[in-house]
Amino acid sequence: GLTESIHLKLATTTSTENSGLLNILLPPFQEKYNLKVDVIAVGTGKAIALGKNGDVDVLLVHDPEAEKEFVENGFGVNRREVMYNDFIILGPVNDPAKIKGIKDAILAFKKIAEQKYFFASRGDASGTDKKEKNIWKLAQINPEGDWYMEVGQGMGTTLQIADEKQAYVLCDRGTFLAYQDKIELRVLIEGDPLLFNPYSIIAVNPALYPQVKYEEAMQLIAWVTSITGQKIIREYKIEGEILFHPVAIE
Amino acid sequence: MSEKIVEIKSILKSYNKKVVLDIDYLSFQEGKIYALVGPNGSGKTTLLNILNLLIRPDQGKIFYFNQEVSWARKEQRIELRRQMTLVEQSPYLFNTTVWNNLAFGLQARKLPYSMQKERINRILNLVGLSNFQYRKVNQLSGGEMKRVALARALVLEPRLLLLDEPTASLDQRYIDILERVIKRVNQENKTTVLITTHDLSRAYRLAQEVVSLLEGKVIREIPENIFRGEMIKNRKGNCLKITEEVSFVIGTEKEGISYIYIDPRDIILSLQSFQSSARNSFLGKIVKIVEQNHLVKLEVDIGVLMVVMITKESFQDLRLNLGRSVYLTFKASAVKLY
Amino acid sequence: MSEKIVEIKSILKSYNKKVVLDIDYLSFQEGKIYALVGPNGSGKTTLLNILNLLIRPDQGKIFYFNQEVSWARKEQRIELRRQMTLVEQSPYLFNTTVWNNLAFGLQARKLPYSMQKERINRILNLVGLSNFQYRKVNQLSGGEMKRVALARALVLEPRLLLLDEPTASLDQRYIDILERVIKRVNQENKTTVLITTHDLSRAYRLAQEVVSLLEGKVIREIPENIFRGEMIKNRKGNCLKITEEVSFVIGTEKEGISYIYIDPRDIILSLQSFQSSARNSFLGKIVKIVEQNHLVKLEVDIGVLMVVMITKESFQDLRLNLGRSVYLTFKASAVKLY
Amino acid sequence: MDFIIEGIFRSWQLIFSLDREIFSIVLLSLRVSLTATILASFLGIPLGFLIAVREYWGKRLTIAIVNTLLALPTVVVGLLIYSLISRRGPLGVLGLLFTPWAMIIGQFVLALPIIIALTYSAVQGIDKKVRNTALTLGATDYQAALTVIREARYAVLAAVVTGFGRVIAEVGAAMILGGNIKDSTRVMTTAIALETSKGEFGFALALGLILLLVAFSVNILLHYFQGKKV
Amino acid sequence: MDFIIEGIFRSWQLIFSLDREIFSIVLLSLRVSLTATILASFLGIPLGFLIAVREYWGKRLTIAIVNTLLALPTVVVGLLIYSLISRRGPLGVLGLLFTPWAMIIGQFVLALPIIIALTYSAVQGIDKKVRNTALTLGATDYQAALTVIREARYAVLAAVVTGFGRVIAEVGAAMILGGNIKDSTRVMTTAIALETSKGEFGFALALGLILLLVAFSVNILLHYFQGKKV
Ligand SMILES: Nc1ncnc2c1ncn2[C@@H]1O[C@H](COP(=O)(O)OP(=O)(O)OP(=O)(O)O)[C@@H](O)[C@H]1O
Ligand SMILES: Nc1ncnc2c1ncn2[C@@H]1O[C@H](COP(=O)(O)OP(=O)(O)OP(=O)(O)O)[C@@H](O)[C@H]1O
Ligand SMILES: [Mg+2]
Ligand SMILES: [Mg+2]
Repeated sequence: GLTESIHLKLATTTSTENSGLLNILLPPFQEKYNLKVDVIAVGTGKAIALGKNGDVDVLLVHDPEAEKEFVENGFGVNRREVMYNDFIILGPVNDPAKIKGIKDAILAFKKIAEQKYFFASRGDASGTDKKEKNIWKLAQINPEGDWYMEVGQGMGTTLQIADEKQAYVLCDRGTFLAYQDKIELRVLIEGDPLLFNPYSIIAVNPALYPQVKYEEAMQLIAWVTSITGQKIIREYKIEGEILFHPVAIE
Repeated sequence: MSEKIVEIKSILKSYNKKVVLDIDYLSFQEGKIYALVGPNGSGKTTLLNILNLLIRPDQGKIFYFNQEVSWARKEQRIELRRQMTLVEQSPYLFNTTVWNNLAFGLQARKLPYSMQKERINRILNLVGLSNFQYRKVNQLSGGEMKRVALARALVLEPRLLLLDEPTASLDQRYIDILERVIKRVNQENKTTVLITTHDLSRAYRLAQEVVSLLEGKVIREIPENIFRGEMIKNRKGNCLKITEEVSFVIGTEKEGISYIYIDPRDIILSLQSFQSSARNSFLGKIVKIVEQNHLVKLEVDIGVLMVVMITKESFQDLRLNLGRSVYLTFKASAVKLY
Repeated sequence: MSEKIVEIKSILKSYNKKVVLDIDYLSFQEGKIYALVGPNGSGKTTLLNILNLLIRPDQGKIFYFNQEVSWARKEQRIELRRQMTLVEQSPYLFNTTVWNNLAFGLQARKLPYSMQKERINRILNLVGLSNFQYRKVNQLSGGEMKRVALARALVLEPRLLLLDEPTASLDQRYIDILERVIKRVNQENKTTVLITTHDLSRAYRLAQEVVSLLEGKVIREIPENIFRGEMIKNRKGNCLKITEEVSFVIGTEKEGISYIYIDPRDIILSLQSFQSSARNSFLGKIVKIVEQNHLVKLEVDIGVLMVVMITKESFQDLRLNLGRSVYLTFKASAVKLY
Repeated sequence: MDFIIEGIFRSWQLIFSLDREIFSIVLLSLRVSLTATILASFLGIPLGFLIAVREYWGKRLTIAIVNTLLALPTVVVGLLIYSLISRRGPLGVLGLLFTPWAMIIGQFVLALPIIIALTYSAVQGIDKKVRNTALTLGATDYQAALTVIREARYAVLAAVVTGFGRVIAEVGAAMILGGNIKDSTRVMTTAIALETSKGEFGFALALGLILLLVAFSVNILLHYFQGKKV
Repeated sequence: MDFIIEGIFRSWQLIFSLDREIFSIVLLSLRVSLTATILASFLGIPLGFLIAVREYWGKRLTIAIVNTLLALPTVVVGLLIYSLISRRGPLGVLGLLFTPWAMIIGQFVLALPIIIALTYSAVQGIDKKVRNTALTLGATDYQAALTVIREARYAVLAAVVTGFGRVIAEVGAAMILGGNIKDSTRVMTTAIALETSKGEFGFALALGLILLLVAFSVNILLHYFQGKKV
């Protein structure tokens, strides 16, 4: 049974886990290889730290820069891009900064900052947070002041705070879909390629930690980047909306 | 005429369905000293607690100054309690200094500090604890603790002083002092004092009236010569066997273990044995002689210690003295069952 | 010859730098009954606690059965403690049933249950608590609690029984029973008994030897006639003022408040006043007469109560009796300072 | 292991550099948790006392419920209060959410059952005689209650200290109700959670050590005052 | 407000549908927290007792430290133990991380100071006489200690119940050390945290209610046994 099978530890981000994708993607894999994947959902930073310490076998995260550093420093091997989803910019219904319809995320950020409308930032060094900081950088703005709220929490709570304070916020689509009936914020900006959110899978380096289940990790990598795996990702929908776009096979 | 300070009517108190106090009527007059006597478990402490309004009786009424105590009115209770003080049998001392213990009741009454200080110093001096005022109470000897508890009550100068075995664990000197103090507050402040004790001679020496309890009931007789024994039948008739050597012929029929008492005044003391209708007669030796309010109390050893009360005159007439052999004679009907 | 069960040598115990016990040498022989007397705070409880090895003295040695107690060896202490039992002045009862309280020590000694049961039942019967075996101890009267504590000690049948004021709050009947039980275990099991009390007549009646403490020191004299008073100088010389009316001429010089005592045997009792070198002479009235081991103890009221001890012969020669007026005469040197 | 050493090292660094941000976080933590504890004590000590001394129908049930509430998860408290004070909740107009007061309310709710339960047990342990003695000496019910609590002071203090420990260490309610907003509602525990989720374990530990240091100081102060007042 | 009603409704649904997953989560929660509490009691009660009855240099400091540890944040405990049992840590070879035992260790550490501190305060409140009486009656030191604890049983029980409440409600250590792995280390609080982060407030509350129900049952059971044994 399940108990005797090998457990493979996958560290991933809370938003990935919360999207529900893994509940569809992993069971066929587990069945096929008679493996059990233990999903440990934490912040991106912590997921990478767990990888560095050899406490997990494989990572599924979305922070390209940190990922590259992780691999370059020899902690991880065989990084493969799996999929991307997209970020969206949400704001109050009345959209005081008048950004609705703008295609350009940088411009939108500039407008918000100029008028000092409330903006909720996760501020937790997560993939989403890093993306947001990157956009500010591109806009050549150093966001500071009362209007810029660094909440230091997960996406869900950040959405709630943004809703409560009627603030603008950068959000991944998955979390927004889960929260959309609980908040009054609207999607104001989407589709800018800058807002794409790429996910990669990386095996922890077995040369560093002989105990890691490298072979099984490689099997998982193979699975999620396989035709079947990519098909499952493509077909996964929440409330009729596609969430992830597979990119492993061009 | 002195007024009744407290009256109780038809009081009944049970624990676990066992009646421990059952008093039809009892009153205490202002300015008198009462002794409350009775064997262990006879309900003395329960009565004091009821008088102090700490325990509510299951039935019955209590009147203070002719006014009925209403259990609904908390303020009345506090008001009344502030006019009396109870010193418990094994008193609890607050875990702080001697001084703070004495100040407690005065602070509750919001007395100005200077007055507190004066009263406390006076009373500490009286009970010989002047040097102990800042001592923590858990660093005192047993008798010292008892004195702190007494001082804590006396400092309040109550109208009614309820003392539950105040002399236990006091040394002779402080027993004397306590008795003198009680007499003084009684005379000077007209304080009514109700004191429980197992020392009957003390009760008689100190008190103007003795109230005696037995198994929760007030008994008019002074409960000396209480014996417990087994009812047997022998050639003399119904007997109560007290020890192997001593048994009393008794008028009533009853089985098993019983309590009886013999009023010390019902016993005839004679130098010679005499023939009479009285069924009980014992030879004994006088071992103790105490003067008591114009009577003389003798303790005679007849195998058990028996108390006999005679007048001073007959004491002198009979030229009795310590060690003298005497006969004690009493009728079977003088042996009363409870 | 009976053996020494315990000896103590050069014991010193202080609290807050005040010496409360300072005993050069004291020994107790197996199979004897001792009374430990002394005023409040004289160190009786402290001594009992030291004998029970609960308190470690600051200095000095304790020998049980000629073997020194080593404070380092816990097992020895437990072993010794299991051969004795201390009943404290106000004993603590475990918050459970009477039965469990009695079973505690037996369980600690791992006695088989049937034996526990038999012993407990016997002793409960003895102290009149048979019906109370499953009663929670917090539902008992003061005297009943005391009896539970005594029963809890007696049930262990120790070789050494240390009783700290066991009779306080017992009624007369149970005092008698307790005294009889003490005498019996003493005779039957050769139990050594050490009992503290403030009732000197009881001490003499019960004990074969009386040890007297004052301010932590063993004094050979029987501490009756202890008075506390203020030293004054008047026309008679150095005096100790006891009350407004009574003061004693005294041989020594000292200032302030002092304790003195007068040995009851140093007092001359006479029917007439006589001229002599003795500086103290008082007229008083006999209020109490008690026979005591071939002596007679009289209490004479001279403004304070004074105890006089005379032989039975002189008691009869002088034809003394209750109420008789007598003169008490004693020398200034008989008034001894502590 | 290495980040433990890093944590110790960084905590010293933070303390000695008198980092302004850390300082204000510590101050907010203390303000929130002390306020919540004090308020909970004011309500919880009398309640615990009353449950202990009053005999009433349902007493055992009350005790079982209070004991159950010791197991109240912080997140649940956070959610419940959130539902009350969120903009859409019945108390939304007060605008309490994401303010220190919201955190105080949450921590108050967390501390309350602890203080009630432990005060109950403290007062329970005190002999009935204490109260009777006070009454006998003429105390009002209120004075008698104070006396009992004074006699049980060490145990009542333990109740308060336990409640304080609970709330200054809790993160769930502070996170949901305060929002961990930088420069506004970030307290030590939410900062620790944030650093942990970032993978900054060393820094998180450093903050944890500072929190313990703060708790230690509070305890020492309490000890000191307690020693003074007796 | 609406999700409170949803929560109540869904908790009933979950209970009556006997959802297997919920059931196993509840069971794991109980297993972990009860084990941790029992182990912490075995160590903490004797320690609390010893601190109370022994006089030694540094006693006040010990007490202050134990009181301080009441404020140990769960996340900090999680991190510290993580650093020991992580692969890179000194105990890495045991492979404890992300197992129920890791959570037990974390909760043990959390419960320990509570049980020590409250046992200390319970034993402290018991008169010195209790121990002396036991010794006088021939008890060994161990028997005397048991007697003291038996006399302080209600307060010691309160210590254990408070410790249990603390750990069954905690999430930080369970999250870091257990990893909230489905079917393996997911306990009620980590499930609540997960549902909360998903925005499933109603479901989170439902789990919270079930947790309280479980705690209530444990308390009732305890009460029952306590009543039996006296
Ligand atoms: N823990 C303590 N700290 C300081 N002083 C103490 C302590 N215990 C006892 N004392 C003092 O030591 C002296 C002797 O006390 P002890 O209890 O032995 O007296 P005692 O003879 O038993 O008196 P009593 O007849 O009142 O019981 C007393 O003056 C008392 O105040
Ligand atoms: N809380 C209680 N529950 C049950 N029975 C009780 C309770 N308190 C007292 N009793 C019983 O009531 C009776 C009277 O007790 P009380 O304390 O009034 O006696 P007492 O005359 O003061 O005796 P003592 O001389 O021993 O102090 C006793 O038999 C006692 O066992
Ligand atoms: Mg009584
Ligand atoms: Mg004593």
